[in-house]
Amino acid sequence: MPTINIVQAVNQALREEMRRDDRIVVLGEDVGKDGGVFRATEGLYDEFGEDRVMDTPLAEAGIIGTAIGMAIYGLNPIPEIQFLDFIYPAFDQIVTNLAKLRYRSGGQYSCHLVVRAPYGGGIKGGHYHSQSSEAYFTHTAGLKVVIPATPYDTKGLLLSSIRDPDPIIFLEPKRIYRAVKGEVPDGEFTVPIGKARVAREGSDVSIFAYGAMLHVAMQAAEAAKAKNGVECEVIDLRTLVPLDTDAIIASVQKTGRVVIVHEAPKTSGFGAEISAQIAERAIEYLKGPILRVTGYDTPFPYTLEEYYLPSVPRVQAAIEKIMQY
Amino acid sequence: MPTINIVQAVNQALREEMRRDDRIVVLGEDVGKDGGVFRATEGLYDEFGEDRVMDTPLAEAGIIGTAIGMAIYGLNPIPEIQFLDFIYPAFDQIVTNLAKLRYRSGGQYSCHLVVRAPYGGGIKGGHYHSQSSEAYFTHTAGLKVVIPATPYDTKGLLLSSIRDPDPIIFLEPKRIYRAVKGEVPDGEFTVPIGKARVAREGSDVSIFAYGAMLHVAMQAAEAAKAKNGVECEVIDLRTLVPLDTDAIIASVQKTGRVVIVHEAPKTSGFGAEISAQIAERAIEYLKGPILRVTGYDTPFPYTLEEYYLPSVPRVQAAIEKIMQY
Amino acid sequence: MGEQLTSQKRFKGLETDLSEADLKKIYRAMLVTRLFDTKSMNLQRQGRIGFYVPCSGQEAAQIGSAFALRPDDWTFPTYRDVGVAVLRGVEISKLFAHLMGNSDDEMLGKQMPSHWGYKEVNFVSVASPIATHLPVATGVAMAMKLEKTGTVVVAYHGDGATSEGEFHAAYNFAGVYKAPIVFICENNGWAISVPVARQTVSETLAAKAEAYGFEGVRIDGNDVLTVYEATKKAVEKARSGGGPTMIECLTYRMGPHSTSDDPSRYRTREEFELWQRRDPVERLRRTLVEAGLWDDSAEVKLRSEIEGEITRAIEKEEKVAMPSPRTMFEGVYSTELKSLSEQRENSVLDKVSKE
Amino acid sequence: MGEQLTSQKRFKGLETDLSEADLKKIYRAMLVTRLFDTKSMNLQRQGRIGFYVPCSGQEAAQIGSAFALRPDDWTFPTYRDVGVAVLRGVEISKLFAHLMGNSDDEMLGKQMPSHWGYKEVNFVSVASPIATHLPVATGVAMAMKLEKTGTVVVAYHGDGATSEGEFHAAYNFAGVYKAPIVFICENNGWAISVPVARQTVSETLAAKAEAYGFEGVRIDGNDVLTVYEATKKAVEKARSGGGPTMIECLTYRMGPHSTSDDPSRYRTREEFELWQRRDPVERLRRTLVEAGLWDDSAEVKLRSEIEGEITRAIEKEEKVAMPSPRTMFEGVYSTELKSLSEQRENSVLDKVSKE
Ligand SMILES: Cc1ncc(C[n+]2csc(CCOP(=O)(O)OP(=O)(O)O)c2C)c(N)n1
Ligand SMILES: Cc1ncc(C[n+]2csc(CCOP(=O)(O)OP(=O)(O)O)c2C)c(N)n1
Ligand SMILES: [Mg+2]
Ligand SMILES: [Mg+2]
Repeated sequence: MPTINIVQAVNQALREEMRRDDRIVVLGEDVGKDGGVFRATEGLYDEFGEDRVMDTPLAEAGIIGTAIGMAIYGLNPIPEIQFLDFIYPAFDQIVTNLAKLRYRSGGQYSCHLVVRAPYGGGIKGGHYHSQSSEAYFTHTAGLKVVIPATPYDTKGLLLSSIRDPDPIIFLEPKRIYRAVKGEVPDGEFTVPIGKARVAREGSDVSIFAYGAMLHVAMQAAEAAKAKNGVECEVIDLRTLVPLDTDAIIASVQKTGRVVIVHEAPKTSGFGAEISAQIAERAIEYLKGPILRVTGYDTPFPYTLEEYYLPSVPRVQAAIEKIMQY
Repeated sequence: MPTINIVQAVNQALREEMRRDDRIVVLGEDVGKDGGVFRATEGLYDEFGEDRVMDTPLAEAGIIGTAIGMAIYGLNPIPEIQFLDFIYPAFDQIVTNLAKLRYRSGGQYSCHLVVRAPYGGGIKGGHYHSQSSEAYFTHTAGLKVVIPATPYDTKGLLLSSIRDPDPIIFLEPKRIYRAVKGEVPDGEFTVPIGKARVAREGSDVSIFAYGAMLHVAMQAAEAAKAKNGVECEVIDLRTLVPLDTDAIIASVQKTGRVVIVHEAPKTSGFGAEISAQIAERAIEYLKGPILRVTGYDTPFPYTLEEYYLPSVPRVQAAIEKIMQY
Repeated sequence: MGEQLTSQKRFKGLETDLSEADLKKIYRAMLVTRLFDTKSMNLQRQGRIGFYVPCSGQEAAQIGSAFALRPDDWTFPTYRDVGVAVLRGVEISKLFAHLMGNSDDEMLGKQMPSHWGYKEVNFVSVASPIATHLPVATGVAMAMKLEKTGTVVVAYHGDGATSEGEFHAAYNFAGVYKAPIVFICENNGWAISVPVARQTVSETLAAKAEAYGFEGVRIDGNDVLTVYEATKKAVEKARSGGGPTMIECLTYRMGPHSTSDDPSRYRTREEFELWQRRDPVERLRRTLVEAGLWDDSAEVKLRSEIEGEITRAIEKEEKVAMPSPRTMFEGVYSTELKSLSEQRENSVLDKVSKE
Repeated sequence: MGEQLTSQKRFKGLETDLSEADLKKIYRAMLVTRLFDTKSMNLQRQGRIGFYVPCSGQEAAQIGSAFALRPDDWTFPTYRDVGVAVLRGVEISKLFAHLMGNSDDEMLGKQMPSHWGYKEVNFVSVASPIATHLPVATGVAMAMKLEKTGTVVVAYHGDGATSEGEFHAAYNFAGVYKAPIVFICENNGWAISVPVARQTVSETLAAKAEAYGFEGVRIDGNDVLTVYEATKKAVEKARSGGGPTMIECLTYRMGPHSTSDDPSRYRTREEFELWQRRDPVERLRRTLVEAGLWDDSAEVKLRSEIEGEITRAIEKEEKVAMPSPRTMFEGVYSTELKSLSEQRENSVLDKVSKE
């Protein structure tokens, strides 16, 4: 199998699916001629033309709003938001229309579309090119939220998302767009939405992570094993809504110790929901507090971003702490 | 002391503070001549004139964006968003500017302003006149989030908020705007931001609530006492950011049993953060799972709203459930 | 609709190519709308429905424009566009079912009253937040263009809506993509209590279209035939690839903003009376009478026919049960999420207590 | 700035009321900006700073407009408006401190490079999201009007920014409240890879101002004197209660969008060369030479002076330490929240590992 990176996996999924399904339209800022500022849509404009790969005006409410319109008319639009930090002008479209159209119309209308956006820190992007605002979307009933961590899952989950009848926020961890490589089959395959993946088996501590943090969690697990002989189980959540609570609870039942890792600020981050699910369903299995290793409750800083992002030592410290209970 | 309701408390706080501080400017849709669709700004236009009570064009991004500008120039603006459901066109202004201006400018600029908005269900407002989206704001570092539940706190917290140097999202539980009355002193007094209130003492179960749900929690506590002799402690959080974790933990240490009540959808609602704080800081005190009684993970329904909102029987059922552990 | 005829000025005092049947169809729709509106306000006052957004005074703008469309064209209404629904053929009983939020409601009781949507007649489900439907409407028009369907979209909005950022995005995308869309701006002078003069200092609202590279026209929105003609022209242009048009219809809402509003707080009696004299329904009636197409007995007959229909519709719908509490969990996603099934299964379906 | 002189046409080929000192001050600022820009691009290429947004080609629009202001007027720049900072008197070393994100940085290293802000010269802190500063700028102008300060705001934005909803809100509020604000639209033809023709089909960007009830003018944005005159006029109008003006400056960014961009993917060599011939710095230099105010030796001297300043500033700032990790927790609120103090106290301040 060819080895590719995450941005190539996105590109491959889009290209292959656009060949199969001519109702797919890609739209966004600089997605056409330029191929996207991260090159995720590279080559699509040349292959599919400007009707299917549209460089739009600079207005996210227009991008997502018109995509919703195309979707309810029967097309299969895939809007790109250049950085997740720029999605807020479209927040009203997302909360008001995208999430609610099916419900509010009594099922008469629905919007089948995938909003793609690179997210997260690690590229020295400061406040506005680093945000992880997945929690907002998970709190918006009607949306599904998908976040891959590997090239394989990126392609498989993106294909599933494109075929899913519900609106999906598909967040791509841009920090590892190129850094993480892996084997990805050419051609069609899907990864189901709503199923977590056991990225590493272990019996002592359960670490829940997604996106770029999955890899930090994996490194911390290896480090903890090397240093303390602790066996961490690392769960790659893959989709936050729907959340694979079965996988979470199964792991907690096994280990009794929990560390949750995400980049977003701590307060009301998605880690809180994971924690609350565990505290609701499996508290009797817990051997100690539920720990969260997250971004801090500040805007995302520039110079100090490497201290802001959860690091291997920070995750390790949490592992050591929970092992002491 | 005079007995007034919540919307009168808002009105009184605004009027008194505008008399004291002529830098205060109120702006929003229909806040002037009409006195606000809930009459919260009644009489202010006549008393202070159109320069200080501005009926704006219909654009929330303009309302909050220009308020930010006025604030950094030294005025003390109090924008009103007619219903919290309509704040999303201003979401970019809130996340990008309001929350981050101080931090991003290295402290050179700051925005001292209070965004007022009626929120929550219970007025048969359907999807778009009922939302409780406080969790979004609690996840946005740089904002404070204040939610009163009584006329006294409404006035006292609003005055504190107006004098606070940080940007504040002040959410008014519209369902009880008129239904809940209480004694409120004329003239100046404040209620500190960041301090919860023990609304009812009890030793068996801690119920954490805010806004209109405080009253549901209180009724459920009384009902539980009457039916099962259970003594619930009810904590009115009053401010979500900063959160009074000391009060939360103190109560949990006392009771060992937790029920959290809010109207917002469950997934990633603020209840998750409360739960996670407890699971992090006081898990050893818990006698059973942390339960949440919340709105469901659907858009806010119209005909069935009375089934959607946490009700006394729903809270009671949670109390009974947790008492069985 | 709008069947073409050869001659003009066939009726006394009337310049139109509409047939007698067309004119009567339009008048009927206007009268149905007016009577429905009056009745719905009363139902709300009587506590039989929870809320209502009246449209009296704006029937010409709504029905004149909608009459220029084909059934396969799409409409994006606001809460106020009852006339469009009526003209497009939505049964009155369905409208009441929605106002009551009962099990017959096409929205399944999920939305508050006046938030209609009828896919069968391409009348797309309303959201309360102002102007949010406009980018979506443009998107549908863009899709129609890509699919070369030859259909068009008509999107309705108020004067207040022109201030929102989503209006701007929608109009700009429509211009850039030359989307087959016609924007009908029902300028009724007020956004709740805010007059147009405080909404914008643009000379006209129609002038705003130029900022997006297409034509805006301002017309007498209380003259149904003028509205029809202007829309027909714009629709033809859109259909033949000429791109969008904005039509600013000068009109007036004769009632309150909604059943929650009291316009006497911000509008003068004189203003109301002035516009009452411009009542669009009465105006068409007079025109038809003058043209010899209508008389008092026809009027009496039509009114009682419509009133009968309305009464029967209400009677029917008031007997229909409310949706069962469990339906609240349905339809959030294409298939129910497990988390939501759990919430349903664990739910204590008791009503909230009233303070 | 902009001291008034009585006569015009005092210099050969030059219609201006600016003094020789003014002209030289403008030229110096333009040259400082150009050399700073060139150097910053190099620093990024060498890995000595992380990111940069170049402004070469747009100096005339930036500096000509800023020269029309008083120190107590406020400016709302974009990431690209280095020239405005330079003209307003920000020290070069401060600009480099920001690009390095070190402890000298006025932004305390919290923002990514090119996100300047200098309160001392009323140059308000930049955010990346396009057009979000515009409503804020209008709000400042509204406050100035309410406070009757006689000051004005100049807000800068690009051609792409005109598509955002926040542009719409800002312009509309400015019009409605007759706010003392001048919008300088630096139309450089491109929003990253998207040409203006795909941004809008409005005939000009200046035409958009009419939708908000105020004047928009399109000018040659590469002629610093034209920009100055147009801005002066607009500023005077704003100052005397005449409300807002939009000035569309036709210009060109001669470099990439940012150090992350490769314009050869979407722009032609010919286009670049055409605009290179219209280089605004070179153009003013030629004008000054023709007017007998400048010559090669003055040029050589000025260049080496500026280059020396730049070199010394970089040397100085490269020695300054980075802010300490603990500062990351500071300045979110007026006083630190307890929750954040706890986070700081419990923090393991180790760097993240690099994949
Ligand atoms: C985004 C948003 N902000 C505020 C409101 C509250 N609101 C409801 S209708 C209305 C006025 C709308 O005026 P206009 O667009 O002229 O339409 P009209 O009601 O006159 O038909 C306002 C402010 C809303 N529904 N949505
Ligand atoms: C809201 C938002 N969307 C997208 C971007 C990504 N982006 C950065 S600059 C830019 C183009 C801006 O073009 P223009 O306004 O013409 O300014 P210029 O860069 O040409 O000076 C885009 C799309 C952004 N910064 N903010
Ligand atoms: Mg109106
Ligand atoms: Mg540009």
